[in-house]
Order: sequence, then structure tokens, then C-alpha cells
Amino acid sequence: MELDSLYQEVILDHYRSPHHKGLSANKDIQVHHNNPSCGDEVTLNLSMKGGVVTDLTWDGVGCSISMASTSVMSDLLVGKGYKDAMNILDNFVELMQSKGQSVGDESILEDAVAFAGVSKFPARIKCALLGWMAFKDASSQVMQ
Amino acid sequence: MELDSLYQEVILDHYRSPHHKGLSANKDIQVHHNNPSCGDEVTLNLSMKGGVVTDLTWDGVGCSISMASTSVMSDLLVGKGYKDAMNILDNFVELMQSKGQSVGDESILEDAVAFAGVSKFPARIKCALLGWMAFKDASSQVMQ
Amino acid sequence: MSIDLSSCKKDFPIFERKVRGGNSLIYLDSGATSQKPNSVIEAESNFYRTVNAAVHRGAHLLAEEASEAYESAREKVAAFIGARSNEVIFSKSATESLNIIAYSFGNPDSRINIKAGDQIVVTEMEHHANLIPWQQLAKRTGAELRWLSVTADGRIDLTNLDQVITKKTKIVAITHQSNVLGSILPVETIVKASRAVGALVVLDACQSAPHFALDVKKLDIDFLAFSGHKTLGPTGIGVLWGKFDLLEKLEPSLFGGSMVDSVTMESATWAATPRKFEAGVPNMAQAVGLSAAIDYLNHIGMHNIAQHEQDLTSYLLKGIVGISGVKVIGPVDMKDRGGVVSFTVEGVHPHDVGQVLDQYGIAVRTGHHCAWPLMRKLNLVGTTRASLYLYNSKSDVDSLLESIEKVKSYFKVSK
Amino acid sequence: MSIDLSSCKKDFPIFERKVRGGNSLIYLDSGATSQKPNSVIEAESNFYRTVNAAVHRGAHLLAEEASEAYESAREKVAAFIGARSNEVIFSKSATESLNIIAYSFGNPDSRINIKAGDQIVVTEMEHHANLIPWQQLAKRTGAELRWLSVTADGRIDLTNLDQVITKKTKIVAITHQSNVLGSILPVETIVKASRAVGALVVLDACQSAPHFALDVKKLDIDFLAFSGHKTLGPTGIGVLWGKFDLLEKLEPSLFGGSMVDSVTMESATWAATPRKFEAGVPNMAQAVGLSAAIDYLNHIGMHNIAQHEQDLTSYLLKGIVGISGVKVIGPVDMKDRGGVVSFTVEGVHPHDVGQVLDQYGIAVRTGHHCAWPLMRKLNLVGTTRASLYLYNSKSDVDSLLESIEKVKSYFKVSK
Ligand SMILES: Cc1ncc(COP(=O)(O)O)c(C=O)c1O
Ligand SMILES: Cc1ncc(COP(=O)(O)O)c(C=O)c1O
Repeated sequence: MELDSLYQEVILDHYRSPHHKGLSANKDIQVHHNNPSCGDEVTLNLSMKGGVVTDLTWDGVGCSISMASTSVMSDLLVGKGYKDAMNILDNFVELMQSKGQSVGDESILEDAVAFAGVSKFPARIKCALLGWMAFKDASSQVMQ
Repeated sequence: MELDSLYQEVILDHYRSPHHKGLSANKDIQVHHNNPSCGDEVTLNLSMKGGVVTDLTWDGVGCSISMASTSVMSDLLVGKGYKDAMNILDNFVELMQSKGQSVGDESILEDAVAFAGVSKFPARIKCALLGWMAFKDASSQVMQ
Repeated sequence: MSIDLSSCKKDFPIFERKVRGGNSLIYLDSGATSQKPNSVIEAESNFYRTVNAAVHRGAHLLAEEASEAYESAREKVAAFIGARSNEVIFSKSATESLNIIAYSFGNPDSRINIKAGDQIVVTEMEHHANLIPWQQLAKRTGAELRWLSVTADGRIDLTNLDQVITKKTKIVAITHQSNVLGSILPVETIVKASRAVGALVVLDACQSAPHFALDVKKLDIDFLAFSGHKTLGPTGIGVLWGKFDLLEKLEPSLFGGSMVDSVTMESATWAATPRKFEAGVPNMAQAVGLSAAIDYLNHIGMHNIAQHEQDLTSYLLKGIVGISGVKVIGPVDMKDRGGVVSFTVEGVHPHDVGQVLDQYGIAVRTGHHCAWPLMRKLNLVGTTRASLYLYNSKSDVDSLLESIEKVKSYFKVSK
Repeated sequence: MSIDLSSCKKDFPIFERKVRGGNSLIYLDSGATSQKPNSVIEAESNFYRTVNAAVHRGAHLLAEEASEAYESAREKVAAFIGARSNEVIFSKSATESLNIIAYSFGNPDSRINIKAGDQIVVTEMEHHANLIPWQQLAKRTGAELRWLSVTADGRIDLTNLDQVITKKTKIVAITHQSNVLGSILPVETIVKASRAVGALVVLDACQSAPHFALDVKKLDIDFLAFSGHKTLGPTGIGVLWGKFDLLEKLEPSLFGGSMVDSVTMESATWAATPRKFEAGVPNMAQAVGLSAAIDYLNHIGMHNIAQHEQDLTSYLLKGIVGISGVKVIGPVDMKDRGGVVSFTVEGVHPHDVGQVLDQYGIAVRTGHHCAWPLMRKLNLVGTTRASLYLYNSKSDVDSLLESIEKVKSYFKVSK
């Protein structure tokens, strides 16, 4: 069924048991992003040291796609340098805009390739990007 | 030609040589009415005594229909009592709204039946009524 | 079903298309926007094909015919809500209608206006369109915004009515029917309380005018707004009704051509109501389309439409309360409620509920429904909302109920 | 004629009808509103027939497709004027577009706003839509409204440019082409004077965007407004363009759903530009219709349209100056002028001129053309205006010229 391409098992697993959820006490910066058209919200705590993501925790409410995507992203980006992280992010954004034409580069995106199917559902792309945009905002502020 | 039913000779005559045009020095009241959609304007001086129109003069700029109608109206209403004048006015308004179905009651409207054709041209009805509405406004203020 | 409107569906060409998964369209999102019958689509097209011209401005035949069509539409709308036609203003949407009132009341040149210390009252279940314009008006003028609360069962809390509506209250702006909960507000009681203190009443009829007969005189209100696009009409057209004497006292809020009496470089004076509120070349084809929509509604009969929706809603509620893990947000009885049914599915986010329903061709709305304060109050992140109209049927409701079960199994909801 | 657009006319269904006196329609009133090609009428109808749903709000397929259609229309408009798509705001009309800017600049919360003592500059030939909103803004804020004058030959008087535009000037709002005189304004010179004092430039492109190619970046302006209905598009749609950074600094002026970031009962914050300026369910079908209009214009080519109109206007002017007793109001040469030709017939009121022309199937506009201050300045009660577009032909002009002679003989004008 078409739906299964959207709701990959990886996504539903992360939705049910999100990683890095729960805000850490320490952070360099906190950002809050939301999606006014559907009400999804993410708060993200980020710590970086020497341009490397040392800690990334979050809290939020939202649909399976937005929550799972933030969870997968956290796994992926902790320990990455800023440039590397931006590269992964750009890759993910490209995948989202691929209208179902790309399966994603697993060597870069790892579990996040599970979101490839989202690109066929235009209304859900902003769900998948919510946490990523919050990270982009936070990390660029830290790097300034 | 259809146009001739609009531009009766009487109308064109009054347009070229309007009656009662030129504001009198004395008046009980002066009103100014205009037609914002086409810019036609009429200023009307009215004097009444014992409920009878003793003097009615006007000035204005506008199309043949609005100017001629005000001219014909002045002829008609000077010397008339308020009730009588309102009856004539109501008759004229009714004629204007008749969509070409009425020829007008000549015993009441006299020369003003020449405007019967205007009722077939919806955009011109407000031209024909401009002076009359000014009179209605002025006389009802005097009568208060 | 006691009223059979099943023959209507064929008048709406959109139902000929297939949607996701090759399914027929089951449209349960009329609360957001309604579908359009052929007669409305054609009325708008025919305007362009046969009489298109700028109204009130030309000496030529097309302009005359266009003006006639536009003004007839005004009369049609007036009759639809029991008003006089010179009290009906065409806007682009209910949102614009409500903003017009708020701006006009905020203009100190208006002979009735809002000043510092005045109070404006709304309810906690307002759509943003009947909340933010008043927040902004309060902010601009120094007035105070107050509100009637929502009870746990989705009704307006009237227990503190006379503490909320006080002698300082100048405007009470309420929705006729909640676009989230489906509850119909006790307008009579609120009008009475408003009249007692001399406050004016603004009614947001977006979710009522399309669904049941209403009469502004019987409602004894002062202003009313609704949208064409939720009333089988075109997009881009809304209605603002106000009592003539009140409209005459208000300054307009949109400035430009066709709304003036006289203009110099320094200043301008206004045409009579309703013209002064309609600056610019109006949305003529859309007004004509709305007129055709009202013809269509009148032809079926607003009472039949209301009855049909009552029957369907009652059927839907009966079915949905029986599904475990599903909770209706709003009244579950039929007393004072319309055909808007919001619900949540335990463990599944509304957006995901909507996605699965979409897979079966069912179009619903999910999220906060532009009533964010209400969501916060009810401690919800959002709901899934099914909203019914004349073209819906019992079988649409059956499909919805079955598909909710599929949502549960897809997301492995254990209950 | 060097450019042959004669095959276009058949794309416009209105030309199939007969008008007064059984005549074919000779439509010379495109300055008021343009006629619509089939492709535009069908684009709007097809929206209702196939994808109608509230944009940006639903999880379902129709909502996705409607959003896609609406956002594509935004991209189309952006490309048409050389802008970025997130700088394009859909309004209901140019009138609304101009009011939006004026209201937003009047809001003290805007990060750029108008204060007491600031100056706003317009011209004496503005349409009411680009005059009264600024009068009102000046009145609300205590700013001063100033203007550039009109010369006897219908041009902007630039001799006192640097006395009118001063260091206190914050906004300069001018028309691109006069809707009465046809003169095209020296935008470059006025922009230069504005930039020199740091003033922002608002361009009313109602009479230019439909008729020749323009590029907001090349024009080096800050805001631009035009109407869909004058651009072959539907009624009920307008465009507001603004530089992104400026729009971001402005508060919105219409409040409601879909324009918020977050809302509580007390206050609200706004979505990003352009969304924050589009409150409510938008005029979706009309945006899609406008997109089809731009496709049509692009297909013919704006340069061809401009050339065609230049040729026709020159032909019309050549003919009309030869008729005794007829006076052209506006430039009689082709330098910096477009296809709007106003004239008076000695001894015959414009309204009567229009009436006789109508009898021969010729649709023109008569009166003050929503530019009352200009009429006063020129000491006129009004003019008769013929305005040309792509579907007009040399034979339309011939008919006009012949019929002006008939006007003269009907009213026995001796000259
Ligand atoms: C120069 C100019 N500006 C503004 C407008 C207002 O446009 P609309 O009435 O479509 O809002 C018009 C046309 O009426 C115009 O010609
Ligand atoms: C109760 C209510 N009020 C106001 C609105 C705003 O209507 P529109 O978006 O058509 O202006 C809506 C619909 O969105 C509504 O449901």
C-alpha cells in the first residue's frame, strides 16, 4: 500500500520510542520551532564544542513524521562537525524535495533514508523538516 | 433609433436652454447633491411659503439628462404645494423605475413624460433623478 | 434518513474524479470549504462570457448588465439572511468582513467607536478570524479584550456571563457555531446580556449560514459575517451585513475608487452605505456565483439541508462513540449542535489519522482548525475533524467509521 | 499594423455576443476591466471541478493539489514581474494591495513606519486607490501628504521635484501610467530622487503590468500593486509585491487564520512573509485564473502586446486630432504614453458621448475615472476614455472615429 512508503517501520519505531527526547540541563542554545499550519512544535537544546555537536536533545509534540524525523536526526548528528552536519541536512532536504524520485544516499543519511517516501506527500514534507530546521537555526547561531 | 427614445427633443431643448438655472439671491434652503459615479452636480435654492414652492433655482454641471430633468422639474414644481410636489416626484420616480413599460401620466408629469425613455437605460436613471432628489431633500428640510 | 438529498451529489462535478488509491472522493471537509455545484461554476463563467464589465462605472450596455447582475446578487444575499439589500456588503471573505468591522470601530472618526477603557468580548472557541482582529483593535485603542470560557463538554460557560459582559462592554463578537466542536452557541442569551448593557453583537456565521436558515432580525444581532466559499459559492467572496444605521455611523476601512462622494488632494468624503465599504472594482463574478449558490440552497431548502445534516450527524455520533480509543471533542448529543465532528484517536496524532483516511479517499481536516486557544484550553495538540454538508450520505459516514478502525489497526492501537 | 494579433479575439467568448442596436461589441474599456480568454475562464472553473479545497490546511489529496496550484500561481506572478515568489502577496485587488501597504506602514509595531512629521508624496494624477489610502494614513499618523503636479500637457511636473521630495519623505507612491491621460511616468527620475532621500517607492502598476513587460528589480522600486481583472484575469484577485526584507519589517493588516505563527487569547505572532499578509482561506480559484492569464499574455508576448497597442494608439491619436471640436486630454504624441486616450467633444457631456457610442456597440468609459483631483486641476467635468488592449484592432479604432462624428451630428455640434 502507498501508505507503507510513508510510514516505514523505522519511522514508526522512532515515533513510539524517540531517541534523545527530553531536554538536557546544559546547552549552548535553545530554539523553539513550530509548524503553524498543523501545530507541531519542537524545542531543541544544542551544545557544540570546537564546531562539533556534543549534545543534542529535544522535546516536542507532533505527528509521527515530525517526531520520528527529529529523533533520527538526533542520532545522526551527535558527534558530527558543523560542515558535516550541514551536508547531511542538505542531503535530507534534497531527498524531501525529490517528489519520490530519490531513495536517498544511505552512506550519508543512514536511517533517515526511511523518509524518502515522505517526498511523495507534499503536505508532510514540512513535518519531516521541522526538527532539521530547528537544528539548522540553532547550529548556525552557535557557529556565529 | 433607440437613442431617440432617450434624447427626446424636449430634453435636448431644456439641456440647451435650461429654465430656472442660476441661483437666486434669496432662499429658505440650499442643498448640494452629486452623483459620485459620474461627477454630475446640482446646487438647488428653494423658497417655500405656507407649504407652497415659491421659488426654485439651481445651478450645476452634468449630462443632458440630469440638467434637462432638473430644468423640467423646476418648471413643474414652482407654485405647487408640498403634497402635490411629492406626488409628482413619486410619479416621476415610478416612471424611471418602469423599465420602459410606462409612458407616464401627462396630466401629472406634463413635459417630464419626455423622460419615459430613460427608464430603459438603467445607468441614466440616476442622472434623471439627481435634481429631483435634491428637491426632495430641500423641501423635506423646509417642511420639518 | 428522513430527507433524501442523494440526487444532489451529481450536481457537483468534483465527485466525478478519483483520489488517492484510486478511490472515490468522500469529502468530509466542508467546514474548511464547500464543493461547488455546476450552476455556481457556470454562473461565474457566464459572467465573464457574457456581461463582464466594471460595475457602476460605464455608460455602456455591458456595464449596465454587469451592475444589474451584481446588485441582484446583493438582493439575493439580503433575502437569504432576512436583511435589506443596502445593508449587505461584499468583501473577499468572512475574515475581511470581520476585519472591516474591527477597523471601522477603531477609527475615531466613526460616530460609534472603541476607546481606551471599553471592553470587547469574544469566546474561547473563536476562529482566529473572529479573535485576532479584536485583539488588534483592543491593542490599537487601549480597550480590553475579555472572553466567555468553554466548558469541558464543549459549550460556552454562561455562569459568569454578567461578570464578562459589563457596562463597559461595547462589542460582543461570537461565533454562531464552533468550527471545531460543532456546538451552536446560545445566541439569544448572549444577545440579551449584550442588549442589557447596550453592547453591539457581531455574529460569525461562517459555520451556520451555509447549514441552516437564519434571519438577522430574529437573531436581533447588529453585524454578521460569512464566506461564500463555505456556502457552495466561489472563493474570493464574503459577506458583511450590518444594521443600516450602524453602518452609516462607521467610517469605511478600505479606501479607493467607487466608495467616495467627493475627493480633493487633501481629503475625501464617502458614498452612502453599502457603497462606501466596497472600494475598487468589486469581485463581481464571485458575487454572481454566490447568488447562484444561494439559488441552489434555496431550491433544496435550508430546512431540508439542516434536517439532512442533523440526521447524518446523529448517525455519525452514534457510530463513533462506539469505537474504543476514539474520543469526540464536543457535544455527543444532538442538542444545539451542527454537522462538525472533531475526534481524537488514542495514540495516533491527528495528522496521521488524516493521512490514513486520505488513503481511503476520505478528506478530513486535522490540526488546530484556526482555533489555537481552544486547543490549548482543551489540552489538545489538535483533532481530526469531519464536517458534513448536503452532498454527504450515510455511506460516507459508514466509510469514515470503517476507516477509523483501519487507522487503529494500521497504527496498532491496542484498545 | 506591424504586429498581427487579430487571431486573439476569437479566444475571448464575450465577442460572440451582440450589444445595443444589434451591434457587435467594440470593447474600448479595458482600462476599467479587461475581457477574459477562454483559458482563464476554464482555469478558474477547473479549479472548482477538480481540486477545490482549502489550501495549506488539509492533510488530504485535494488540499495538496489545491495548495500546489495556488503556490504555482504565486511563482507565475513572481516571474511575470521579475520578483521572488515569497515576495508576492495575493490580495483581492490593487485597491486592497495599496491599502495593505498603507495600513502596515501606519502600524507603530512595524519596524518601518510612518510617524508625525514624515512626508508621503503622491502625484496629482493618481487614481483614488493610490491617493485616499495615503490621505488616511497621513491623517492617522500626523504625516504630511504632498504631491507632484500635472502639467497642461498631461505630464508630471518635475521642475520642483526636490522641493516636493525632501529629507522628510518616507514614501513616494506613484502610478506607472495614468488611467486618464495615458502618460507613462518618469519612474526612473522619481526613483532617483526618492533614493537620494531614502524614501521608499510604491508603484501603482494597474495600467502598466497588463500592457508592457516590467521588472521590479530594473525599476528599482520597493512595492508594486496591480489587479488581476485588468490583466485578462478573474475579478477578485490583486497582487501586492514588496521587497522581502521590507515586507518582513511590516506588520500585517488583515488578521485571521493561516497568517499566524502562534495564538493565545491575548495575542498572536505572525507567520513568515508572504503568508502573514494572506489571512483566511484565499481567493484560490482566482489566483489560478490569474496564472492562466499570465500564461496567455506570455504566450502572445508582452513585447508584441505593447507594440500592438503602440501602433493602435498612434493610429487613434492621428485620427482623433483631425476631428474638429474634439480635444485629446493627455499627450498627443507617442513618447512615454500607453493606449489610454481621453477626449472631450465640445458641447456634448461625456456621459452623452458614451451613450451615443454605446448605441453603435462601442463600450467606453465616461466621467472622472476615479481621478477627481486631476479632473478639477484640468478644469473638466469628465472625459470620454477609450482604452485599448490586445484584442482591439484598427477597425475598432475606425468605428470609434466614425461614431464620434455621429455623436457630433446627433447633438448638432456645429464645429
Ligand atoms: C491607475 C489605477 N490604480 C488603481 C486602480 C484600482 O484597481 P482596482 O479597482 O482593481 O482595485 C485602477 C483601476 O480601477 C487604476 O486604473
Ligand atoms: C467559524 C469561522 N470563522 C471564520 C472563518 C474564516 O473564514 P474565511 O477563511 O473564509 O475568511 C472560518 C473558516 O475558515 C470559520 O470556520
